[in-house]
Amino acid sequence: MKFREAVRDATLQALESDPTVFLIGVGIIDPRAVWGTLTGALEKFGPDRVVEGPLSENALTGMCVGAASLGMRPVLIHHRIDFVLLTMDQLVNHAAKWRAMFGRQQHVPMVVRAVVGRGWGNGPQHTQSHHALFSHVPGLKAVVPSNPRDAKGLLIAAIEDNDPVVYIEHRWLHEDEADVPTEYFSTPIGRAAVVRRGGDVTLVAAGPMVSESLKAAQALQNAGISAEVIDLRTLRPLDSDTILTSVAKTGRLVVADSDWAPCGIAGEVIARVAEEAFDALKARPVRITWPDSAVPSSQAIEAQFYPGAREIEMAAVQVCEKQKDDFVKSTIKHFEGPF
Amino acid sequence: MKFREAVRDATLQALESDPTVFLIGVGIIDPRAVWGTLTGALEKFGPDRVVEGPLSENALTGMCVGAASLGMRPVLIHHRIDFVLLTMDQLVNHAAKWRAMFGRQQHVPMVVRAVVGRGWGNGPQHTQSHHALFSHVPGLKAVVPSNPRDAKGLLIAAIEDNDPVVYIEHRWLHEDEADVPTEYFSTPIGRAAVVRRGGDVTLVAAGPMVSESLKAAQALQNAGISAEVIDLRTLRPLDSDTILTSVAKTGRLVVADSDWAPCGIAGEVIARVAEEAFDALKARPVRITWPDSAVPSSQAIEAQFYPGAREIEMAAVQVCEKQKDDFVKSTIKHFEGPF
Amino acid sequence: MTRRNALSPDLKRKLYFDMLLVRRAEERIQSEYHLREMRSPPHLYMGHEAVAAGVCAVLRKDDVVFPYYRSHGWYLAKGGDLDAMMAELFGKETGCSGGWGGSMHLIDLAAGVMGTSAIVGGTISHAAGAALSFRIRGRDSVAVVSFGDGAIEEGVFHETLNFSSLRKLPVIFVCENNLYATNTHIRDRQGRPEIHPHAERFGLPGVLADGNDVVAVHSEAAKAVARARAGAGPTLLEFQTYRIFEHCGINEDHELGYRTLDEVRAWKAKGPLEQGRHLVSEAEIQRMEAEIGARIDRAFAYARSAPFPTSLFAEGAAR
Amino acid sequence: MTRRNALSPDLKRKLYFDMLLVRRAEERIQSEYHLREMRSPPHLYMGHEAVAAGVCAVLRKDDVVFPYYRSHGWYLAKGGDLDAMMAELFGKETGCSGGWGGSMHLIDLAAGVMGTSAIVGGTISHAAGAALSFRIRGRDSVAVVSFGDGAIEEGVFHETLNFSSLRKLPVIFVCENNLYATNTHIRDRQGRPEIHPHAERFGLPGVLADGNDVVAVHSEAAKAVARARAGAGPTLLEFQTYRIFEHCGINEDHELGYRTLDEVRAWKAKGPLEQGRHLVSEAEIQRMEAEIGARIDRAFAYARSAPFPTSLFAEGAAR
Ligand SMILES: Cc1ncc(C[n+]2csc(CCOP(=O)(O)OP(=O)(O)O)c2C)c(N)n1
Ligand SMILES: Cc1ncc(C[n+]2csc(CCOP(=O)(O)OP(=O)(O)O)c2C)c(N)n1
Ligand SMILES: [Mg+2]
Ligand SMILES: [Mg+2]
Repeated sequence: MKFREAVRDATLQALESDPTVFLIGVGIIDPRAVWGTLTGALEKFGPDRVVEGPLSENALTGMCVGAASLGMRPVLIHHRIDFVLLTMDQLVNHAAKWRAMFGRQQHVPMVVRAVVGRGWGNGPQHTQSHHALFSHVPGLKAVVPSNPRDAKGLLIAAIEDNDPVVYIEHRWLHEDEADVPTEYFSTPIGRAAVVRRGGDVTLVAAGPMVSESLKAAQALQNAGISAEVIDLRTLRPLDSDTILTSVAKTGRLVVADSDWAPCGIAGEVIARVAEEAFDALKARPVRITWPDSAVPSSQAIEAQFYPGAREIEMAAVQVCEKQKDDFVKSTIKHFEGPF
Repeated sequence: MKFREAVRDATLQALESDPTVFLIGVGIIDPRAVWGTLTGALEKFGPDRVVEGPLSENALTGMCVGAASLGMRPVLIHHRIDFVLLTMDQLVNHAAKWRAMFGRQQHVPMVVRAVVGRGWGNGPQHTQSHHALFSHVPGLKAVVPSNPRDAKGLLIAAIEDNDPVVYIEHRWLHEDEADVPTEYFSTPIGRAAVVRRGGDVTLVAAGPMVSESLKAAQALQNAGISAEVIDLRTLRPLDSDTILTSVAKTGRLVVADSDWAPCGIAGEVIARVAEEAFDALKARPVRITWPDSAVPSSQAIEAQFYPGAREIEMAAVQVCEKQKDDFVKSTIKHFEGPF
Repeated sequence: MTRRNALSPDLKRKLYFDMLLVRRAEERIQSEYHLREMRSPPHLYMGHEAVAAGVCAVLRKDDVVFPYYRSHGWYLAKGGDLDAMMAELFGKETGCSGGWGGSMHLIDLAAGVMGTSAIVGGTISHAAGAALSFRIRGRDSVAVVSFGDGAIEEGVFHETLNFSSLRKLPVIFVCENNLYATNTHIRDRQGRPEIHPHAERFGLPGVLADGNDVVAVHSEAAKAVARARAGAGPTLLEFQTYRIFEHCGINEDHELGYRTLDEVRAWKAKGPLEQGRHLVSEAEIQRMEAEIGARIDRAFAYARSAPFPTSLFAEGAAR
Repeated sequence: MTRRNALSPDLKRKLYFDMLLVRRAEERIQSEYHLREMRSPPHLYMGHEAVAAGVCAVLRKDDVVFPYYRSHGWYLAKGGDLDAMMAELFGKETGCSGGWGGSMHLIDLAAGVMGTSAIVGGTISHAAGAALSFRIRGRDSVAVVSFGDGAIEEGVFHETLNFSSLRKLPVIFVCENNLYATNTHIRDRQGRPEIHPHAERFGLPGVLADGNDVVAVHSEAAKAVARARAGAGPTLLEFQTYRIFEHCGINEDHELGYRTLDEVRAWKAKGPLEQGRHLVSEAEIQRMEAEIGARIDRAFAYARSAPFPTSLFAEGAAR
């Protein structure tokens, strides 16, 4: 099943199994059905549960807060996460506060499903990630699936969760294919996954950087370095235990994030490890993140923007000094990336 | 001069010296004049340069982007930084992108001056800091004055800067008093200040946590620990050099931040040090931040919310193991805080 | 429908009682605030009482209200618990929000008082969402949101009116136009300082009425609620009223100079209790004063003796 | 003022030429897009040409326009450099935005084309800010912003109208109502699907005109600009027009089913070039086609041969 089909699968099954679930968003009844992730939803569940919204993201978000505070489970869909910036007041000042501010009598079980764009000159305003912003705020949860199975399981978990959850979906992954259980299931929020075992270095990533990390781990193996790869899956609450356990074993850490570095999730992972597993660290931890720049439109420089497997691999080799010489032999041949 | 008088001083001098500077915001012509920080501005410069805005923060922010892109230097004033969340689309998708997105032909010299509330049961929606959100985004700058002198110098620097700058003003500091030059001067953006010299541990802080760190340093001295205190002053771009130089000397790091930990500025400081000065670190770095919670209204539990000098002191002692025993003697007597 | 002469004696008593309860409760807050036991910023409702009392009198228990931060009147008129409200102002564990919200964040789910926001316009869209949930669930409840004349300057007001009209949602928008946002007059903020005309070009009715005349408020609210319940869609009600004391706090404020003492006096003269005086007899007022006084005494005693919340972390905060 | 018969021959030629230039340039983009050299999402203006041409014909060089992402027409009609525009679509260093923006982010400061946004409604408030800056500096320039029928659903549209009316700012709001937002019809998005009535209750004039009749557009724009320049304040102009090709991309899209081929054909029949045909002679059109063809050939050759930007970091990105 493809990633986008898994999103659809989760959506239709949630609508099917729980009458309080409804979809709302700008352009969700478009015949293109949000890259096919909603195909058939309108026909099956009708305009009361597949609610086309005007171009009023802020009000739609507040409506979800209101509906959720009366027991509904809205799923608010954005074609780009950049548009969520119009709704930060409702997400951060309202949805995130509702449970605490009223002495835990209220809760807001809503999902904001937002797509991250990339490629074909989408430019500075249609390619941001912003998962760090949501990870900062108590009262919000944030998940980032890296594969079709989690795309389904995490979306169902987000819909079942009683707190507001931001579900960050990388369009880049839409065509990825994998086995996905056809039945209704959920992937627990707040738990990272060790997706590859290794003993020399821990590679931590989320979303699209997971497959890059796995590619890097493969290349590292050729260089005689055994890398463990952790898929965070949830950014808030962050699963420190899984990370700390791994670093306790490897003593080395490389964190790859498809976002800017300052106050980002990669820095958060490093800070936690430095604070809580300092003695286990054998080498400096390293971040692989975006350059500190907007995403350019031109294909010529966009190619220089996104780091990938090679940058992760090179960083891992550097923190595993002992193998550095092997590395030069084993990987220099295919290291011709921009930086 | 008091902190709030220094803000006023900077504002009036900037209006005086540069005809492209104007003020805009909700309730800025209120007789209370934003806690006296604008007293006399309207009378002196009139309604075209002291522009009362309707309750339309998003539009006001976009108007500042438009005016700035035509060469004006708007200063947008918010009584609470919580309201800035209504303007994130204009700040992050527009102001922060304008220079890069048009090949550096455009720039947006605007200032967002936002006040952080605290105390008297202001509650979850009137007490947030959010400086981490602005520190995350390339194209924005963020400054946080900790004293009257910087309140003036950084505000003038922000107004003179050619990029959008978020000026974060802690109301808690409004009554603080210190000598401030009466002439027009600016404090460079992007440079931290070493406000106390010491050799055993580096205490990094910003805004209201600077005085707490200085108090802690005083108490640590009695415990035989010599603490160096760094006032970040600018959160973006962060002055790594000053921090790294200090940690290279002390080998120990405690970062205090009046904000939540995840993806916050304290974690960013620790991540940079861990990445760039790992070998210099003699002990685990420590964050002193807010609990992972909304700010409660009730005075009974609000008192448990804000960490201060004692928490910083205790953390510093912990990272300076050798002195731990002295510590117990020297500080246990006045350590009766909530945590 | 409820033309003045058609009001039942019970309804007349209820309308007056609810206004008087708010007035006396806030007067007590005023007189005891200096004791520094109530430590949250109070936005007094005094002067607006007829709006909450008149609207809530036509609502059912299963209808929900989304008051704004100036919420004491709505909380009480919709049937919120007075003891829990005072305990909240005192920051106590038994407060209606467990001490976490304070005066700006009252809630009483049993009474249909939904959470209030300190962000201007913050709950306008929440009410439309509640109305949408009634639609999806096939219920005939209605949602009511109150907000000031400043809130309509926030884009979300217009976004929400549009969607509510498009979907004919059972929601009623109640604007309490007291002429000022904090201390700035509406004519310094709005190109055309009238609220109700905003409804019409979204395709919903906009109504203007004297917000200090509880009978007029009740009558317009009754029409709007009937319309919403019948599935005919939302209504925008503009009620002209006036805030007697400072925007936030317990004092008079004409000395600030943004409004004159004469203006305040003129509005006080046509205040809701003054205009509503005809609804009840002298003897009834005596009885009401006695009952209300006793309730308020009890509520303050309750609030004073109630325990403070003990731990931030017990409430779920993580270290 | 410009009643139809009052248009000078030069003006008639200019209006038609500007529309034809946009049409032909976009047809070339269409025919060469498959070569995958232009890698940014094009929102074709074809069908809307009369709006940009008619409005820009009344503007001075020192007036500024804030087009939305469907900006090719505005960029060219206001005098933007065609070579730099094509180089931008090709992602080249000599593009009008240095290759950083692409089709959605054109700019030509010399011509008064301010930066465009890919966020719906993103520059509506920018134009008001520009107008405010003219006011503060005592200039008599005007600011014009264009946006679609969907943009008026964003709160910022209403916030900006209110402030602009309050301050009588020299700004003109041009709504290009093409009935659809992406593929959703206006009647599925708005409670009362008309744009111009939104102006009146903020206290500014709202005008409706045929956006495919360049003479009508020019005449309404002239009145609005004269009004703004005279200090009498803003105007909202609603121009009814129609997008001929898909929302984003180069193809027809009736097969998606959200609109019919008949609807598209009917609108094409009353398209801006068809309606404007009377403005010029056959011979003039021949001369124009020749000149325009040559310009476009040159622009594409220029764009093709221009260098790519070489380094992300040269442009100031930090590692
Ligand atoms: C979004 C936002 N902007 C500004 C404020 C600060 N503020 C609090 S109340 C208020 C005035 C609101 O006036 P109005 O809506 O007329 O209600 P009133 O207080 O007059 O009843 C303002 C500006 C806020 N709380 N939220
Ligand atoms: C704030 C925001 N929401 C949603 C989108 C996605 N989007 C891009 S164009 C568009 C439709 C806009 O329609 P309209 O304003 O009528 O302009 P048109 O494209 O029809 O000319 C949408 C929804 C966006 N870019 N920005
Ligand atoms: Mg008011
Ligand atoms: Mg349209």
